[in-house]
Amino acid sequence: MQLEETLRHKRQEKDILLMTHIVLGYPSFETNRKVVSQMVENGVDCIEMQIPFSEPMADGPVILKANQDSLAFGTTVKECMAFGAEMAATHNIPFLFMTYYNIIYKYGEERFFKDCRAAKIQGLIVPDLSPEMGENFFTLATTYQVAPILIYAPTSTDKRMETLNNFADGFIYCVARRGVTGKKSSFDQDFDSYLARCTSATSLPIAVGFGIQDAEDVACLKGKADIAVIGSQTIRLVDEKGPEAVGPFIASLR
Amino acid sequence: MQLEETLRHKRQEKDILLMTHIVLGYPSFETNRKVVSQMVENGVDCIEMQIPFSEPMADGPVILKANQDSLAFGTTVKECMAFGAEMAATHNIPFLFMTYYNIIYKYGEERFFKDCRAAKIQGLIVPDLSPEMGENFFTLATTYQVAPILIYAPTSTDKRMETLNNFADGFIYCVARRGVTGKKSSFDQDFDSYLARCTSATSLPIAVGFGIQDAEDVACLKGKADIAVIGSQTIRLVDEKGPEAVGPFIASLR
Amino acid sequence: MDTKGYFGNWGGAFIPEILHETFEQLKISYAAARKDPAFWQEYVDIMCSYSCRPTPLTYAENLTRHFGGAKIFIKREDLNHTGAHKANNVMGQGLLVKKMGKKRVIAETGAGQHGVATATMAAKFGFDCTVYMGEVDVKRQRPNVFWMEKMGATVIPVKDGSRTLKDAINEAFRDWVTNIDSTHYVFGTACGPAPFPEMVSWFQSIIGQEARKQIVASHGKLPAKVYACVGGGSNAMGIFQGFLDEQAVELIGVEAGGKGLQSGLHASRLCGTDATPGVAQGYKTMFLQNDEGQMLETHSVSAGLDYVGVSPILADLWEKKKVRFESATDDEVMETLDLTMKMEGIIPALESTHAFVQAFKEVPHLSPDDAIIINQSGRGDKDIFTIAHAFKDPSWQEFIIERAKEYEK
Amino acid sequence: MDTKGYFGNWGGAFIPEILHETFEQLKISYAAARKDPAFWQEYVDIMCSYSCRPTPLTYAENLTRHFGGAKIFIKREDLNHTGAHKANNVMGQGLLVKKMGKKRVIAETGAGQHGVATATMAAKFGFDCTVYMGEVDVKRQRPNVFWMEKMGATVIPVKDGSRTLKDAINEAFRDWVTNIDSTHYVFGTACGPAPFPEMVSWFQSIIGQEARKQIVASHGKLPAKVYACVGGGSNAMGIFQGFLDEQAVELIGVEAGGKGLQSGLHASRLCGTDATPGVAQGYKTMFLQNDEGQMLETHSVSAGLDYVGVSPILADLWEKKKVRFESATDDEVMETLDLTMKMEGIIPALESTHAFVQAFKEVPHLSPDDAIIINQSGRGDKDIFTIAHAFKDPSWQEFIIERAKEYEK
Ligand SMILES: Cc1ncc(COP(=O)(O)O)c(C=O)c1O
Ligand SMILES: Cc1ncc(COP(=O)(O)O)c(C=O)c1O
Repeated sequence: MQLEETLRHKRQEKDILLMTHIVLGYPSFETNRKVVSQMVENGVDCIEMQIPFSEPMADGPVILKANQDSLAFGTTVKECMAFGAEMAATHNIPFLFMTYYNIIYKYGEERFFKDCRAAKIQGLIVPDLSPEMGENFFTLATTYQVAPILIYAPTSTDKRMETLNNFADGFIYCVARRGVTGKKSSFDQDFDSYLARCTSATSLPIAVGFGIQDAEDVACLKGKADIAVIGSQTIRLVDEKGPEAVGPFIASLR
Repeated sequence: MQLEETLRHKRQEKDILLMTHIVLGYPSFETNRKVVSQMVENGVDCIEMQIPFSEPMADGPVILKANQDSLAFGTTVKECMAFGAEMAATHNIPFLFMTYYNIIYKYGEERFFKDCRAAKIQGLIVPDLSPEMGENFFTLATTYQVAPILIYAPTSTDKRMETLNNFADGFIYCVARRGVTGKKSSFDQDFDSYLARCTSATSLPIAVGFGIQDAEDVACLKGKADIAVIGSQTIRLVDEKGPEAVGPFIASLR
Repeated sequence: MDTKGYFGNWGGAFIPEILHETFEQLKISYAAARKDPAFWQEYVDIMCSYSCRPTPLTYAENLTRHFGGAKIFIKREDLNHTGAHKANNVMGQGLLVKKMGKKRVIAETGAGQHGVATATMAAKFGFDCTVYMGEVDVKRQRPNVFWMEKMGATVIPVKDGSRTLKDAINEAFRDWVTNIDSTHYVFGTACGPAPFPEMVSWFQSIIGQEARKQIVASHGKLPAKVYACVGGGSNAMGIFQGFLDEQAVELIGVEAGGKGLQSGLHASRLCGTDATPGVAQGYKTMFLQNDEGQMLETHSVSAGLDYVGVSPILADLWEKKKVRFESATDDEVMETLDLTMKMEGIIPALESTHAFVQAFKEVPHLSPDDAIIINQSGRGDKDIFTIAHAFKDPSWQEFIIERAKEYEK
Repeated sequence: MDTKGYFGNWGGAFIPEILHETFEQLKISYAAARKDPAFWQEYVDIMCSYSCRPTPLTYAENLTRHFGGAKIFIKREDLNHTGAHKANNVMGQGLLVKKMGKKRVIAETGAGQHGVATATMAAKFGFDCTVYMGEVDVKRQRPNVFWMEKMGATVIPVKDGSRTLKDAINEAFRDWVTNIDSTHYVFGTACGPAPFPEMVSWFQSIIGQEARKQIVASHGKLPAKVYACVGGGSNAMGIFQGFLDEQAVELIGVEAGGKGLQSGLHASRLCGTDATPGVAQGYKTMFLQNDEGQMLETHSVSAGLDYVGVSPILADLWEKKKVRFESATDDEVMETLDLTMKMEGIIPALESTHAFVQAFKEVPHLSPDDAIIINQSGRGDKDIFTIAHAFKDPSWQEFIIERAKEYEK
């Protein structure tokens, strides 16, 4: 409940919120630290931190490579947990973990939730875990008050959205289009009616992600969604121009 | 009849006759000419001249290569016929042609016999033509009085020898062993009993060929056969030491 | 399979939400097909007229004499069109795709056999086809790549991760989530999210159905033991299903022992102690992974067994002790391949040879009244580059060098 | 075959006297086998359990639609163990050798298919095995050489003459006359001295027997036309024998047109005008030879059709106009191979593809009520070096170059 409230609160002050994404340990925790600062300073409202996994099935080439490089540098889940705690303690916005289910499963589900709770992580995005597969997970989420964020896709039926809504908390992550992260999306009429379906299927805030890359994209979402999610684009930016480029980029978005 | 008579006649003067073998056009007709002279001067009693064929199925590596090289130099059947005529006119011993059936078949059987007759060629050895396959051939042989020389092999039954004897003329060519031309034979007890079978199956003179390479081999045949056939050995000699080496070699054999 | 796609503690469907509907539809189509005897008949008919089912059960008289134990029978999946049991699965899924009205198929491939089979099926059914293949596998199985392309498929070398089968699977999923509407993902083995493990096993069960009838006809009774190699587990599931209900028939799955179970360079999930439960590639099974859940690199001389996971159905049978698991090392495989070629004139695929290794270890101890079946999942021709290389054949090396000279000109 | 081994004006047995007895014994054994229904049954049984007979008759739906004429059926000899119809002949002769009590077999081979088949049969029956293969063919079919050796055979590259099939045959005869007592020469096609042409055709007739039953079952009546490629003629004789007594079924043999019938670079004996009657390699037929009777060099992209002579039985059927002969050029073959792979997911051997070429030229002009059969004598996998080369596949070339670098180290 805490995450939803925080976001609703912020939303009253802004016509759209920004959520960004980083891959932990890529290119280093040191850079992650700088990037997060730049983001927070330039008005990002929420950050999802991806714990790298060797098999990031739902991610596109940019994030995939970041996952692999981070692991090659030796990043561990424990370090990620500690880094998450540090960020949550340092910056006054909600932090989430994004990762694949095996990371949590191997860490131990309950231990993972306990540690997230302790680290003040407010939500979890696990793209390969549905309510059906995650019974225990969703129970623990309630117990430990870490929001399980669920995903709507353009292929989700109304009925499916309803089901998901019953398990979701914090906000609903609406995937803008088919495909993996990192490619441009187009916000056409189909998209609008999809978003309308999303909105009417939940009372939670609506985030839209996948392929949002610039101010124009963000502008498109104003009035239709609560949160715009910038994913691969900042990773690309850091790769090409270093962490300092992130601040101005974020500032330009809204 | 003529060939048989000539050989019988010579045989009365010598304890064994020598027959030698050359491949026409190999290494050249000029060399053939020299080799034949050397052979005749040193007491060879009969010469088989092989008209080269591209598929000499029953010949070993030495003669096979000679066939192929001769053809590669452009040797034609017509040239061979002319050379045969020249030899028969020059030297006072019987000359035979040895070749595969296709050469005769393509030349035209009757024409071939006619030309052999005119060239004073006294016999023909065609290793891939049996009486069963050569009805016309054997009729023509009688008509044109060119002796069809047939082959006995260690695998021939008594009955088979009898059959062959009915078609053979001139002499019987007894193959000393299994295999193709050019390899050493051993003249053991089996060989003796084989030769005894050959002798009792025909009244024609008996030639023994395949693997006869030196005076020792020839000596072994004395008293058991009428003719010793020296095949690949002289070709090897010419290849290695030139035509001049042939005379002394022949002289040393008997 | 329970309603959630589990077999005991294993399986499930851990998939991105975007695939949810696709899986719902797939489950419906599969259930309908499974209920409809006409579908199975159509499947059998096409396998008889396009491939050469029933594949023979060959009595290996010389090997039997050599080992002096039970009679050795070999189930000849190598005689299938495209040379492996993979044909069964792809033709079955092809029929299903036709019924679902999709026009494009994608596939992952390790050894390349499943890729070739899928490309072949796509040509036959008129589907567009894209095959994902780890870059390492592209290199070791180039001839298969060539044939896939010639059959009209697009082969995409995957350069991520360990650049082998598991990475090809990830990449195929990435394609699928992008092109769900038009595309069916022809999963190549009895792994992946439900209903794939069960569905693939169902199509492969034709092996066991035939083998059971054939062994009774030839030998007069059921076999004592049945051996199959286990990569993902589809050929093993295929033949095991013919005998699962028989207590008296022992089923043995043979995994890739690589350089040895102690070496860390292998792909043994169910035998050995290196694997632990995990969830990846859409399903839960025993994975070769580190303590944090990151998948490890695996090793096998045979690309088709070189995989981190294993069929959840086999994991369940393993846990319930209904199937025994063993492993064969690369060296054992080469030696056994040599023996089998020389004694029977049969060339098993390197994958299949793993099953032969374990069978040959055990057969001398069995009674001559008994019989065993080895499932020869594929033929070794496809492996010529690997096999000739492993045998260090000098004229092969010369030949390759000479060919290369022609191309370098 | 008459008592002298002739078929009309063709055939006979032109053999060195040393082989006379061996041939007498062979003729007796063959006659006995032919009279004995149990022998044929044993032969069929082994072909069913070791190879996968009956091989399917595949309906090529896509190609049929593409050409819009008669229904195209493909007889799938490619699915035989070892990948070609050659398996039929060798297993038959193997059984005969067993009955004759000999312990060693020799064979000639062109494409290598017959060599692989013989090596396989020898492994299965426990015979020693030596295979003669022209040096040129060794080069173009190295994978087959590798497998023969692995199966325990000795492969001897023949360096005489044109270093192709005919020279391998001569060399095999040379071995035979040396080792007659222990050795049987497993002739690979329906050529050579009697009784080989008839005996090989008899074993291959299993193709036609099956095909006739299968086409009637699938199509309801006999086919309008039957196509087969013709090297020595064994696969053609095999399928033709199923239909020879039917006036209404036209039989078409397709020879290697190489670079074109006018180019001199081909292997067309019965179509075209370059061949003349002759006697070589133990039999009388139409040979590609010069006026003096010296055999010419032949050319074909497919090693298995690259031969100077042709079955005397086919020469007779040609003379009697019971079989029509056509040719296909190398270029046509590559184009048709491409089409067939893409449309049906089937890879015919280069040899077999010749039959496809001619069939595709004629099928559009036939009625959709009719059917044709193409005999797919073998699979194209074995030809990868030739096919990848002919298609100038750049990644194949790169792959070979890279491999070579490893070996040059
Ligand atoms: C011939 C062969 N056998 C076995 C396998 C392993 O797969 P599975 O365990 O699914 O049968 C493969 C995989 O490519 C294969 O090609
Ligand atoms: C696949 C295939 N088809 C055809 C042939 C030609 O032989 P035949 O004309 O005897 O069938 C060969 C010979 O090697 C072959 O390998």
